[in-house]
Amino acid sequence: MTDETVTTTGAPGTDAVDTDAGAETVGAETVGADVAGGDVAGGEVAGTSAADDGAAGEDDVLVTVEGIEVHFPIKRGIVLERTAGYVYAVDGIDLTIRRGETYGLVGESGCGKTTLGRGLLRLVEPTGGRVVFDGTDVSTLKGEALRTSRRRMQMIFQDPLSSLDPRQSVESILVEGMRAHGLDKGKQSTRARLVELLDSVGLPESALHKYPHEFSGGQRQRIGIARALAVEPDLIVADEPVSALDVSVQAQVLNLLEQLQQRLGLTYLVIAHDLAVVRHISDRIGVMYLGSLVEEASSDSMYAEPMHPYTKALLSAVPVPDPTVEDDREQILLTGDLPSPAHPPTGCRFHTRCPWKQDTLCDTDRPELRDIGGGHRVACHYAEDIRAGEIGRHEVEPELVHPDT
Amino acid sequence: MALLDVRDLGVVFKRKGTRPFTAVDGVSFSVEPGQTVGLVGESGSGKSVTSLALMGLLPKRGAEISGSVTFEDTELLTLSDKQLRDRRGRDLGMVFQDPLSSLNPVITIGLQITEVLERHRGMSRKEARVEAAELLDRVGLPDPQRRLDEYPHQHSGGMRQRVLIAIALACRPKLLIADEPTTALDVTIQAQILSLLSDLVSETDTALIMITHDLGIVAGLCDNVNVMYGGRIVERAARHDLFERSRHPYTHGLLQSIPRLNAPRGEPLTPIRGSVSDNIEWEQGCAFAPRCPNATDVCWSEPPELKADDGRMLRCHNPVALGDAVTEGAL
Amino acid sequence: MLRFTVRRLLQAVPTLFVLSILVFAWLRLLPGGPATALLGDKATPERVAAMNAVMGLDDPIVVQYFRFLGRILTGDFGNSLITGDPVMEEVSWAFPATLELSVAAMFLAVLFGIPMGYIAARFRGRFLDNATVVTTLVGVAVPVFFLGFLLKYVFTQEMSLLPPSGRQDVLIDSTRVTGIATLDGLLTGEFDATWDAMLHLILPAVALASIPFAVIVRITRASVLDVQGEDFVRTADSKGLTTQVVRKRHVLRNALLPVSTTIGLQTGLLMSGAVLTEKVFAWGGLGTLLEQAIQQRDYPRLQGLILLFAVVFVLVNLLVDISYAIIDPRVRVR
Amino acid sequence: MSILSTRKAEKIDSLAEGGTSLAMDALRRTFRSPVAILGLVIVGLFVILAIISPFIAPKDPYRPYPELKAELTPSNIPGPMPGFLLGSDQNGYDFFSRLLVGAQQTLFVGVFATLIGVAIGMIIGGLAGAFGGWVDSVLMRLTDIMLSVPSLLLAISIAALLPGSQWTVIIAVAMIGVPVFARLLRGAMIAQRSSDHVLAATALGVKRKTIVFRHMLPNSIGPVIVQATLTLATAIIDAAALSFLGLGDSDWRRAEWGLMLGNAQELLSVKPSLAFFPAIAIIVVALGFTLLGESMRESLDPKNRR
Amino acid sequence: SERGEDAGDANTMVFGAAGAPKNFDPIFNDDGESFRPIRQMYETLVAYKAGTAELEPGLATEWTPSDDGKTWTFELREGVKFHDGTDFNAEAVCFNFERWYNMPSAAAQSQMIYYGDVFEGFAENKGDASGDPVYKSCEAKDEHTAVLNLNEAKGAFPDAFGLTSLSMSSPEALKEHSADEVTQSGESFSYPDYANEHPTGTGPFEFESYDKSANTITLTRNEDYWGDQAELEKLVFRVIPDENARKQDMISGQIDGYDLPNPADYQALRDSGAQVMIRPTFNILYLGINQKNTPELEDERVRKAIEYAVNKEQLAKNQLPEGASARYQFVPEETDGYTDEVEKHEYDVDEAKRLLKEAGAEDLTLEFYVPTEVSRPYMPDPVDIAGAVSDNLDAVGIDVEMRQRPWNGGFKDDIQKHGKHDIHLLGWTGDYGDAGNFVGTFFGREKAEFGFNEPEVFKALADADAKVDDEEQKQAYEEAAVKISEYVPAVPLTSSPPAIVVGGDVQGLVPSPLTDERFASVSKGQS
Ligand SMILES: Nc1ncnc2c1ncn2[C@@H]1O[C@H](COP(=O)(O)OP(=O)(O)OP(=O)(O)O)[C@@H](O)[C@H]1O
Ligand SMILES: Nc1ncnc2c1ncn2[C@@H]1O[C@H](COP(=O)(O)OP(=O)(O)OP(=O)(O)O)[C@@H](O)[C@H]1O
Ligand SMILES: [Mg+2]
Ligand SMILES: [Mg+2]
Repeated sequence: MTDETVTTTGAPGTDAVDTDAGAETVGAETVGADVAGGDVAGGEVAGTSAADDGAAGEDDVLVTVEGIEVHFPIKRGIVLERTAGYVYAVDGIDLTIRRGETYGLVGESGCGKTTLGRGLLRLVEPTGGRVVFDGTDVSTLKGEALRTSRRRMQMIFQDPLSSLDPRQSVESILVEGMRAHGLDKGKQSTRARLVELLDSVGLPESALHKYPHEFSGGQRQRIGIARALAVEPDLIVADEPVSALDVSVQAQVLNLLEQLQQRLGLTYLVIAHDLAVVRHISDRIGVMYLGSLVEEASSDSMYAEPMHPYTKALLSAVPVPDPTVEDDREQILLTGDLPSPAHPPTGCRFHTRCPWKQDTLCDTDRPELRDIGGGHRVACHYAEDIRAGEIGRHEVEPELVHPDT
Repeated sequence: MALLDVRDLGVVFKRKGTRPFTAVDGVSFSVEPGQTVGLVGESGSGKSVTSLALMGLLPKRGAEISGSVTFEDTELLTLSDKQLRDRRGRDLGMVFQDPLSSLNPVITIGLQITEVLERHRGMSRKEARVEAAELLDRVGLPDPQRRLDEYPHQHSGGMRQRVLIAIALACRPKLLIADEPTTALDVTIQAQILSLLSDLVSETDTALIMITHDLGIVAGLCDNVNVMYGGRIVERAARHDLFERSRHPYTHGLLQSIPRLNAPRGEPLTPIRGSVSDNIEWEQGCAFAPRCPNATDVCWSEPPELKADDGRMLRCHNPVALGDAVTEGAL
Repeated sequence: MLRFTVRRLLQAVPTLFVLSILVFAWLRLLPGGPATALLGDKATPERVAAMNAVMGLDDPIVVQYFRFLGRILTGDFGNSLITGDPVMEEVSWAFPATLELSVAAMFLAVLFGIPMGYIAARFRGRFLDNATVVTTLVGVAVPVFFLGFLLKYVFTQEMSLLPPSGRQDVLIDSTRVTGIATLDGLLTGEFDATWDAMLHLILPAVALASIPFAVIVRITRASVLDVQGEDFVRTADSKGLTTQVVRKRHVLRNALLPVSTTIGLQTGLLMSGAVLTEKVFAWGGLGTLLEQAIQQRDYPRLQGLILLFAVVFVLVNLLVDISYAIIDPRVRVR
Repeated sequence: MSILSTRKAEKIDSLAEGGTSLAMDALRRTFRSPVAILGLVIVGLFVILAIISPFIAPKDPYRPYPELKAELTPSNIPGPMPGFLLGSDQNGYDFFSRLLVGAQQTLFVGVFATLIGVAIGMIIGGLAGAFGGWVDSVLMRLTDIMLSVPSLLLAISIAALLPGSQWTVIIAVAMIGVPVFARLLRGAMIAQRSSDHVLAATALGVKRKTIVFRHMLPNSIGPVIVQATLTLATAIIDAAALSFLGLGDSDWRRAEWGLMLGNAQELLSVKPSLAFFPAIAIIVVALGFTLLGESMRESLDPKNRR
Repeated sequence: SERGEDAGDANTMVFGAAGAPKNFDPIFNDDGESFRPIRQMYETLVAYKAGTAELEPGLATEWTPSDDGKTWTFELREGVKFHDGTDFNAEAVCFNFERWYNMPSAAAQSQMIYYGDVFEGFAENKGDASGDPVYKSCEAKDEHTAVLNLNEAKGAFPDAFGLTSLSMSSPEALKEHSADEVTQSGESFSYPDYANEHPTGTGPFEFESYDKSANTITLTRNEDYWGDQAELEKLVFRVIPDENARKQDMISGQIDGYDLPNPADYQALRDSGAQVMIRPTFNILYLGINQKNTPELEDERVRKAIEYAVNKEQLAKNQLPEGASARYQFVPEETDGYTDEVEKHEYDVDEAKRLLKEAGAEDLTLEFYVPTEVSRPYMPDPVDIAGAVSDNLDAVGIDVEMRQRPWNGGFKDDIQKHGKHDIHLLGWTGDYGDAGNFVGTFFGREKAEFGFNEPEVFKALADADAKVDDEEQKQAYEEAAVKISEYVPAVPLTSSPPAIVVGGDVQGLVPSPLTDERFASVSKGQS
């Protein structure tokens, strides 16, 4: 079937092919070609999706994040603890999520995806920036106001087992959130609601009196989803919702998430390191590198034409279960590891590993995330030059990164 | 003549107070020199146990191994522990899944490499150090001389995996078994490691058994792929055959349920229903039957055999018809 | 490494500092305050007042504390009420005895504990293993002093094999060098004295070793089992290393890490045990001093001893930490 | 499809059976091991004995009997005689009855010493774990210091402050446990605090108090219970040690094994059983608690799940 | 090293001591553990005949009082030398008396318990000392005649001249080692070199060393002793604080003897071949009554009831060593002043109850102070004894609340200084054969311990003490004893013979009622 997709590559892809053909590497070209294949299908969906690239959705913004920062202090000390430095887990991110869309967040391990998600929900205290949720500035809320505001923003966790209290039955897990927000009114109605919830995530009513360890991974994740749904949220932050699941089960949960979105009009922020997963469910994708967003675009646009060198490398690194694709794939291999977020490189965070790194700007100035057309935003000084093929790839000496903290 | 020939390999775990558990059952496959063979399957399907059985690394007590494993005319399963140790690390190398825990945290990386060289290649400590530095260089570790005196915790996951690969390849083994060598790593690092592995293997003509649950990796790397389910091989084919025309409903289901970077967006995935825990035992029928969209009564009562079918091996009563898509909703 | 040591040493300082405050406060917590404690209940109000003046107890508490701190920093813990000797002097007589006993006990515990734990782990689940586990559990359940009685009963009363108490035969004319009887004999060439001291040492050391021994066996066993299942041991096996190398270099070295911490923690138990053991065997070390101090409510001595024990304990744990850092490279960076 | 449907039904039935919590599960696992059963039997018998001993003791354990006193001299303590199963103790009391009733007093000391230790330790650890920050720092420094004094010394220094009574022993022994429990609970709570399910509850907007009491505490209590079981064993032994050092209970009449053992030291050559029986009782009971605690610990260890 | 002769060696004796000596200056000591080595090194003017409380010549061959009892003339033994080689003579005797009388510091005076007891005051009373001095002056009439002048006569003399505390020290050594420099810091005392390292007497043994790390005191034979030389070359006292350890060391032959074995161990010791030597009885255990705190106790009937309630015979048998006996008066049988005329309140529960009822004291609750951490010749195990007494009192309806106090950690002070108690357990071992040493000490004046003021009793005792004539004195003490038995200021309980144990091969040790054993006569057979 993949063969067919490739052969029916439509016109919209040609742009990409053209641009990349200009680049020095053939690798990028091939990727571009494949992406183009996907783009057609993407286009088909685009019509039904709430988040077209057009400006129509702009006024219907649900969440606005402005310059959010989460710096974890590194405590050292002999007598009294003192702060010896910071882990710049999230370091100044702007982003908007529109009502009803799915925003995907990808990046390598440790780049701050989880922290961003939690900072957004104020599950960790951001050290800077603002989060505006549906018109209210969540960052200033305190105490009870903050607590009640949580009803509208929920979270799904990566590890379905550890995110469920092993000592609580499914019933009390589900009721807890409702009770916290005064949603459990009367035994009957609560019960009905519980059954409805379970049904909507595809679990039998008998599950109510069981405990989390009695379920399989996929079922546990469903419980986690039901818990989030119980308080009727608008936004759900899903932190790696499927990466702990078996491949065969992962699809069930992804489908479920999509169904629920359609039925309930939910807005998702989906965090994942698996690009394919993110691409599959997201309308828009943000790529993170070392605490900042390096690129943001609609799912299709990102795939069709990755602009940031890091995104390019990332996309080219994903293995595809298709021998034909794999056989002709040319990868952009990055050297070295992700630098430590406690000592992020100066300038562009990616310059230490960037095959397009230039002698000026890259190691001195931190690039802004800027729109280079069609809502495609990228944080690279030379994005246009790279696209235009004016800058070529070169070898990078790997730098060894010592993991700390 | 195959380099490695596995015939009817079976592993049963027996522990007091628990029922015997068959982790691997009648697994047969062979590996030619220079060939890359894939072993894929979900978690718990018996991939690691198979590889450990080949290496003779399963616990002596509690694991019963049956069948035969012939490596260059030697039956590995009946070798004494000492004989086996002579071959491991020399003829057979292995790279494990978790680079974080697979290196001894309290001794230097140098020693962990040189100890193999000393053992199998009879080098002196000095020679071994020189060689070790060279090996590190080959696996792409910058400044290898300095690394020798460093400890594993001073390195990132990707770097450690390189060290492990260096160790496995130190004696130029004829066969390398890589058990999910990249699962713990990020995509960009994974790509580095995979390309390193395939380069090294092709340079030295080493045969490689690649164990993974990621069909994408297999698709890019292996000549031959074995798909495992519940401890048995359910389908084996050359990789193009397998990916383009999967016959087993399980393989088929897997391929259908994986989101793909290059697939049209918005199309719902087609998951396999249920989960691995829904298996029945192979003795009772087809282990996959409870999750199989094609299952019929015979699947619930009669264990299917692994049979040659159209240039591949298949263990299924009701294989997916060619060109026929399996369609059924989730759960 | 040096930095780690210095840092770790500095970390011990606040602990000891606060401890000194507590010990200072402790004497002040005594009913009637320290003067009464020193004077006994017999103190008439006038005498208490006089005493308070002498001791400077009328000064602000902070001043008092720092004076106290100043004194203990110069090793002045006051005089024992029982003997009238400076507590520090008493301690300097008795300390070598306790040191000898504790070191001997720890030596025995380690010497037998680690191999036994290792063997139990190797034969996990078999009879030998189970027997070891049960033995060690019983070992922990037997009060040290009762074990002492039993040992004495069997080996001195019934079998007359070993001397029942004391550190050395009275009539052995030995020269005191370090105060550690077994060592002094070796230093001066008085080997008969060493031999005699060793005979005296056996029973108390065995009694005292019982609990650390049991704990070490169990920790070693658990730790070896843990390490045996570690991935890097599998890696070592997959390299085709010989069994000996795998066991020594990979299993044991890692398995001993938690054991070394345990040894540090056990010194606390050891000191507690020493108090009891010394009483049973009339050993004449710090434990004996302590016991007398308790019975006769010799508060200056008690105060000095408690502080001393705590300091030793803190120092031993410091040593353990440092040695840990030597074996385990991961600790050093932190 | 007949087979298929019955299989499915079976499967669902088996799933519906559930409703066992993790604790129950751990408990079940615990009592699969013979060691645990032995421990449980010992502890069970001991507790039962402790409860019923005052009623089944054949004689008043707190009164001298002329029959016993008739033959009693310092170098001859009457052995078994009709009506007095184990004869006399050094005061002309019925040794057997005292031994029986000793179970109660011993359990009393052990249980209260442990409970007080647990209670104080849990308050300290709970506060530290729930609040973190400087509260945590201060409290943990405190426990560091308590831990830096060898346990018996700690008990001694406390016992030396208080007048000799049973509560002195109990409190002194309890203090040994305080830092241990505090650290244990704090460690578990801190692990819980950053755990996903607590985070999930926070995200749900559950109140902080509810989170602490419903999620963090219950999930942290397991190791505390195990440690408490083990502490009971050591508490009994430590109490005996205090008695041995003369810091114990000053109620000479009280039938408590540690006290009885401490008082029988000088009588070893006259009537060794006066020391041996209490000693063995202590050892067996301590062993029982240790066996129980150790096997509980083992089955709570996630490594041994399944 | 020269491997020392082990304990089997015939020339050395190792004796187990229960505690460390305070120091070795006789005048500053009052406890048995210190006295034991002192007695081997020092001698007194008057000595007690081995095995009795009778007098015999010591350093003085004769001692004669003046008629008014205020002047004592001592004829001194000739040819006696101190261990430092200086001569013992009248000068030396007077030097000692003058030293005591003029003791300079409060600290030193407070440690001269026996001196204070006998001579009552100092040239200049410091600190706690308050009495008028009995001592007046001392003159060395000639080389070998010393004359002691007193301010008043005392019945305690001449027996008291034999007190170990009043042993003769070498004036030279005293001067050289600044013997009087006793200092006090807090409640602890520091003693000068003389007391710690240079005790210098005339006795058959000389001080060699006190090894504090090994806890041994070593004495060697005085080769220049005036009398029969000691058999032993070396005498070692080894401190073994633990009772059980002492016993086991004895049984296993590590030591050749120890004092005050636990009665419970007699049999085991004998079985091991050791000799358990029972001393003549010369002590009294009593149940003290403090009339101050509880009004009921001021009632004679109640005190009598208490005595009736206690089954002394049973107590002696159950809790005290063999040879112990019930007592109904405070003066021992062997001592002048003992009489059968006393009122005997023998065990009688009904009578006790009747008296209590009569006195309206049926709901009596008494705080019973009991010492712990101590074992005395008259009470090997105070708590057990107190237990038995409590049981007895319980039986007549008196509620007893036992308060245990460590002997050194408050008991003596609570009783003797503060009188916190209602009843208490205590006893007395005679220092010399004089009734006044028993009864006078207890009831001669108002004391916190008993909390009563009964002039009649005080006067009877004072009169008796003042009698110079032996026969008159005896009579007077007998009368006093009867008065006391009627008044019941305290309940005499038992007397028990303390024992001393030595190895089977030890000969020549004569157990003394005053625990005044001299090791000079001891020898060890080859065994
Ligand atoms: N509570 C914390 N205290 C200190 N550092 C933290 C904390 N939480 C996260 N970090 C650090 O912040 C950085 C970003 O972590 P984060 O978990 O957000 O990454 P991630 O992108 O979600 O990674 P992964 O894919 O592994 O989940 C990491 O270096 C991490 O070590
Ligand atoms: N030592 C053992 N004792 C008992 N059962 C075991 C043992 N090792 C593995 N198993 C079981 O054998 C089955 C197969 O395990 P195996 O490790 O081979 O799976 P896998 O395919 O490698 O999975 P993964 O992708 O998770 O590594 C599993 O169900 C596992 O629980
Ligand atoms: Mg994350
Ligand atoms: Mg595996």
